[in-house]
Amino acid sequence: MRALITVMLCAFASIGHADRIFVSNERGNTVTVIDGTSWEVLTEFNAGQRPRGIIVSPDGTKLYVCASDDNIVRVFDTTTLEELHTLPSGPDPELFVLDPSGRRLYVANEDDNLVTVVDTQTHEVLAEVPVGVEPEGMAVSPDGRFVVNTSETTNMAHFIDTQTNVIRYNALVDQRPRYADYSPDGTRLYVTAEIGGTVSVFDIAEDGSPTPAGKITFDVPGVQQEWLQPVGGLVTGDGKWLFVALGPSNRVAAVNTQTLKVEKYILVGERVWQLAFTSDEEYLLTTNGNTNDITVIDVDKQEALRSIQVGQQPWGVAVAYGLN
Amino acid sequence: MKTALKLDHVSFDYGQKAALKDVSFSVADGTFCALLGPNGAGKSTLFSLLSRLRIPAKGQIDISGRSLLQDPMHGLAGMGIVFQQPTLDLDTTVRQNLIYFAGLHGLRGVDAHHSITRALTRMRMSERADEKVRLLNGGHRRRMEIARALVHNPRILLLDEPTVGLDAQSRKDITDHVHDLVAEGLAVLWATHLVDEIGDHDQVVLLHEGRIIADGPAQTLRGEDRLLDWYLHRTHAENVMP
Amino acid sequence: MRRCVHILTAAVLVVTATAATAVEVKLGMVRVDYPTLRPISRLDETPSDSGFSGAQLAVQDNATTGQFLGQTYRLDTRNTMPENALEVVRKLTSQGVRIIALSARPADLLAVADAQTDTLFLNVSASATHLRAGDCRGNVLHITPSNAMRADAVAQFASVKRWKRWFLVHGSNDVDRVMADEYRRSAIKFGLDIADEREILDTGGARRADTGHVAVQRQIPVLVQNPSRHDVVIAADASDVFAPYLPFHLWDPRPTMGASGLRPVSFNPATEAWGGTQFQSRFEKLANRYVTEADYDAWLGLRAVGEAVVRTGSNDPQVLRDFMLSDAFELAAFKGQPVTFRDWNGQMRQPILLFDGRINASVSPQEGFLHQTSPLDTLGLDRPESPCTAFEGDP
Amino acid sequence: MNHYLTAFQVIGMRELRRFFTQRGRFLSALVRPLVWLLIFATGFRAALGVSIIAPYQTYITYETYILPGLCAMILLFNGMQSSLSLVYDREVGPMRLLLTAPLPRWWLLFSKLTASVLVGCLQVYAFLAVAVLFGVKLSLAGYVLILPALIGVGLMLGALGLLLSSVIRQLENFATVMNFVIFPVFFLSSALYPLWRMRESSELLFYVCSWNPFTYAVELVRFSAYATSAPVQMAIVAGSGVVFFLLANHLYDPARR
Repeated sequence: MRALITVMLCAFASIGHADRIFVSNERGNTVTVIDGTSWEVLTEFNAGQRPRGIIVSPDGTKLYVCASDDNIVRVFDTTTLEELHTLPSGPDPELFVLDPSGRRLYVANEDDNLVTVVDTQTHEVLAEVPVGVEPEGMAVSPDGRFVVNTSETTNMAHFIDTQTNVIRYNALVDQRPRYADYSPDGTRLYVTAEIGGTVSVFDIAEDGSPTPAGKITFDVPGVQQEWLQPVGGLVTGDGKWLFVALGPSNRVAAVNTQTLKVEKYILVGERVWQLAFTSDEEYLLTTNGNTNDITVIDVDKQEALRSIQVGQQPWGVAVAYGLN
Repeated sequence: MKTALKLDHVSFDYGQKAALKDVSFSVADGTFCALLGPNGAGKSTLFSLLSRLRIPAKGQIDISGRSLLQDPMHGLAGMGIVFQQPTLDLDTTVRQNLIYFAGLHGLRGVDAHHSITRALTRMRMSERADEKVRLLNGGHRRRMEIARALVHNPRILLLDEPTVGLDAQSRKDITDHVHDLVAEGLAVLWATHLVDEIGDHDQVVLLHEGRIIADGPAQTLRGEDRLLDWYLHRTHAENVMP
Repeated sequence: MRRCVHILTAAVLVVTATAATAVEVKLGMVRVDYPTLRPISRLDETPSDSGFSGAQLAVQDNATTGQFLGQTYRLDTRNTMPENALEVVRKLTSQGVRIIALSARPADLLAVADAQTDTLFLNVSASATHLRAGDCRGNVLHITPSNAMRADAVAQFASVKRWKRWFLVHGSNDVDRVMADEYRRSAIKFGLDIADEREILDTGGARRADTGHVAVQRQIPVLVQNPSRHDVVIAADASDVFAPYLPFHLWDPRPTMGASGLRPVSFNPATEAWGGTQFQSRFEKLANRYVTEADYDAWLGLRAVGEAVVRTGSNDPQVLRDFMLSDAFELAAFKGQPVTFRDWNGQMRQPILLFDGRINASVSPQEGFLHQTSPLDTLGLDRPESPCTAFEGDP
Repeated sequence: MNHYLTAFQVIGMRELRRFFTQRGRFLSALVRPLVWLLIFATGFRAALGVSIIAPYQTYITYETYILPGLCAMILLFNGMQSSLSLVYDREVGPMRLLLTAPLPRWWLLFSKLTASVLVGCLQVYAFLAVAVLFGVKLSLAGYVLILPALIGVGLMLGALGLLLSSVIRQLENFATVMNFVIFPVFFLSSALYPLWRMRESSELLFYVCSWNPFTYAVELVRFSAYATSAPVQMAIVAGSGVVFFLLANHLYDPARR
C-alpha cells in the first residue's frame, strides 16, 4: 500500500512542479499531504504521537515533524514520505526552527523551560539553553545569528546568540506569547501574544538587539475581544504585510507593516493556528484546528478561496516548493 | 338600427343578498341610454357584469349580438368603459396613459398614435396630450378618460356615473360631448341618479332595488310631469308598495 | 498612580540580562486548618501540602521569569490552628512578608485582614459571597471564585441547555442554606424556575461507614420523593453530607448539578485546553500528585503578584495591589482568556469550569450572555449589584 | 399573439415607470434588507462566521451568508405587495382597467406578475450595489447568474401572494400579511440561519423550514450567486410556482364568484 502511494506520488511529481503541502494533525497523529495545484488531498500518513511543529528543510527534501508525545522529531523524505530517521528533541517538543543552512534545529521544550539545539546531520544535541517558563514560539533571524524563543508564562522573547547558545537579550511582551517571525530583511521582529491579544513589534539593530516599535491590536465588530487571540504570524517576502492567525475568532488579520494597522480580516475555519505561504507567495495556507481543515487565501486579494478537509485537529503547515 | 347591447333575464346576488333580479333591456346603436336609479339600486353591479369583473348567476348578456359569457374577448374589445372612480396614473402624461390602454387592446406604434390622436380630438383634448394628469382639473380628467375609452374605437360606451364630483359647467360639457358621440352612431349606457343629464329623446332604464321598473324614451315615460317628479314618484311609490 | 504604573511598564519592556534592577519579593502563604470530618469519598481527601504546592509552583514560575529581570522571590508557608492564625500572620509580617496568600474561613480571614491592614492578602479558599459584598476589605483580593460566580456558572449552563425547572436539594447547615440562597438568586437572575425544594437534614456523625450505599440507597430516594416536574436537580451541599449520593438515588432520573454531578470549579486535574497540559505536568513534577482547586487558586494568586512585579518592577504591596486592580493588569491563567480583577470588590474575573469529575463538560460564561464590559462579569456580583465600598476612591 | 406581447410590454413599462416615480416604496424596499445586513448581521453572535456548506468553498461571514436570503426577502415583500394590490384594487382603480382588457385573465395576471418581478429584480440589484459599498460582494458571474434565479423566485413568490390572497380573505391589510405571512415565511427558512443550525435548536423548526418553499427559493438564489447548479431547488421553485399560479388563476376565475 505504502509503495503504491509512493509510486502515485512520484507520478504526480513528474507531471508538474507545483507545491506539496504538509499539514500536521495534532489529534489524528498524521500528516496530510495536499497537491498545491489541484488542492486534492493526496494521502495522509502516520507521523507519530501528537504531531505539531512541522517544517520543510531549505532544500525541500526533508520534512521535520515534532512528535510531541513521542518526545522526538521525526524526519521524512518529502517525495517518498518514508521516515528517514528521528532526531532527539528534548521532552514535549512543540515548535522548532531550522537555521538558514538547514544544519541546526532549535526546538522549544515546553515542560523543561529549555531550547534544545540539535545537529541535523550528526543527530546530536549540541546544547540546551535555559529559557523562561513554557517556551513555545521560535524564530531565526535571516542571517542566522539569533534564534528567538518566546516563553508563554514568562511573557518574554528571549534572543539566543547562535554562536554561544546563550541568551543575549530579553524583551517583555504581552500575555502568553505564541509565535515570532522576523521580517525577511531582519530589521523587524513580530511576537504574537495569545491572551494579551496583541502583536509586539520590535526594531532589530545591527547587533541584533530589539527596540519596541509598537503594538498591533485587533478589533472585529461583533466579536468579543477575548476571542481575538493572535497565534501564528507570517511576514511577506517584501516585508509589507504581516498575516496573523487569530485563533478562536476564526480570522486571519492582514496587517500593514508600515502603519501597524489591520487592513483586513479574512474569515477562515475555527481555531486558526499556523500559517504558511505557497511558492511565490501566491497563496497563504491556514490550519483550522476545530474544523479539521485548511483554508487557502489569495495573498494579493486577501480573500479566502476555499477550505480543504484534512485530518483531525490540524496544527501546523509546511510547503515543499515545486515538488508535485 | 342594430342592437348593441342586450341583457336577457340577468340576475346576480352577493351571497344571500340579491343585487339584480331578472333584468332585461337592450340598447341600440346611436342611442343614449340612461341607466337611472338611486344609490344602491344595482347600477354598479350591472356595470361589473358588463365589464366582466363578475359573472351573472342567471341570464345572458350580448354585446353586438355575441354572448359576453361565451366570447368575452369579443365583448370586451367592443366596449369602452369609464369607471366611476378615476383609474388614471397621475404622474404620467395624458398620452402615456392612453398608450398604456391602447397596448392593453393590442394597439402599438403608429396605429396606437393615430387612434389616440383621433380619440383626443373627438373629446377636444388634443392640446392637453402632453400634460401630466395630476395638473388637469376634474372635468378634463373625465374627458380624458372618455377619450381613453374611445381609443380602440368601440361600438358601445359604458359610463358609470361619470359626472360625480364635477362642477355644473363640467357636467354639462361632458354630457353634451357624449350626446355628440351618440350622434356619430355610438351606443351609450350612462348610469346616473341625476335626471338633468337626460334629454327628452334619450332612452331611460329605471333601476330600483335590483329590478327594472321602467324602460322607454324619457319623453314618453314622464308624460306631462317633469322627469324629476316622475323619477321621485316612481322610486318613492315603489318603496311603499308591497 | 495609574500613570506612574504605565511609565514603569514601558521602562522594563526590554531588558538585557545584565542590566536589570534587583528586586526581592517576599511572599507568604498561611493555611488555617480546621478540624473537619473526613469527606464522603476518599478521593476527596485533602493532601497535607494542599495549596502549598500551588504556591511553590507560582514562586518557581515567578523566579524563572525574574531571573531575566534580576528579581528574586522567597516563599514562606505556614499552616496553623485557627486560634493561632493571627499570631502566625503577625510573625510573618514582622519578617517583612507583606503579601500573603491566605486559606481561611470567612471569620478568621476578616479578623486577620483587619488586624494587618498594611498587608496585602490573597483569599485563596473562601468562596462566601459576603466577603466580596458587605464584608469586603480593601487589603484583600479574592482569587477563589465566589459562590455567586459558581451558582451563576451553573445557571447559565442550565439556561443554555433549557433546563429551566430546577429541583433544589440543600443541606440543613447554615453554609448549605446560604448556598441554596445563591442558587435561588441565580435562578431569578437568569429567569429560571425553582419548581421544588427539599432540605436534607445533617444528622451528624461520620460520613463513611461500612454499610455505605446500602443505607443510602434506601434513605435518599425517600427524602427526594415525588418532586414537582423538573429538568435538573441542583444540589446545595457545602457541608459534603449527601450530594455525592444524589445523582443515582433520585426519585426521578434527572441530571444533577452543583455540589455533585456537574460542579462549578476554578480548576481541576483534567484541564488540558489553553495550554493547561504544561501547567499540569509542571505541577505533577513538583508535587507528585494531581492539582486541586486549592493549589490552583494559590498558584494563581501568587502568579498574579509575580506578573505585577514584572510589570511594575516594584515589591511594594500597595503598588502591586493598585496595579493588579488597574486596567493595565492581565494574566494568562490556562483558561483561554486573560484574568483580571474587579476594581469594585477585588474579586478576580475568571471563567468557571463545569467539571463532571473526569472532564470539563463546559465552561461558563456561556456563549450568548452579553455584558457591556466583559462577559466574565455575567458571573457573580456585577458593579451595579456590589454593595462593597472598601475599593472606592482608588485610582 | 402580437396583442399579448403588446399588452405585456405596456404593463411592464407601466410598472417600471411607477417604480421610478415612487421613491418611497423604492427606499423602503432598499432600507429593509440593508438594516438586516448592516445592523443585525454585525451585531449578532454569528460574527464568528458560518461553517462550510454548499455552495460555499470556504468559511463565510454572516453578512455573506444572509445576502441571498435578503435578496429573496426583497422579492418576497415585492411579490406580496404587488399581488395584494392586485386583489384589493380589483374592484376599483387601475386594476379594473387592466382586467377589462380583451385578453385572457391568466395572461393579464401573468403579465402583471412578471412586470412586478422585474421591478423586484431592480430592487435586488440596487440592494446588491449598496451591499458592495459595505464590502459584501459576489463574483461578476454571480451577479449575472443570479438574474434567472431571481426571476424564477420572484414569479413563485408572486404566485404565492396571489394564491394566499385569494384563499385567505382575512388578509385585509399589509400589516396582517407581514405578521401572518411574510415574517413566518422568512424566519422559518434558511434565509437567516443554515438548516443545520435550525436543527441544533429544534428538530421541529428544522422540518418546518425544510418544507418551506421559500427555503428553496433562498437556496436557489444562493447557489446561482456562486455559479453552482441546484437542480432540486430549481425544480421545487418552478414546481411550486406553477402550482401556486394555476391554483390562484383558478380561484380568480370570475365565474367562481
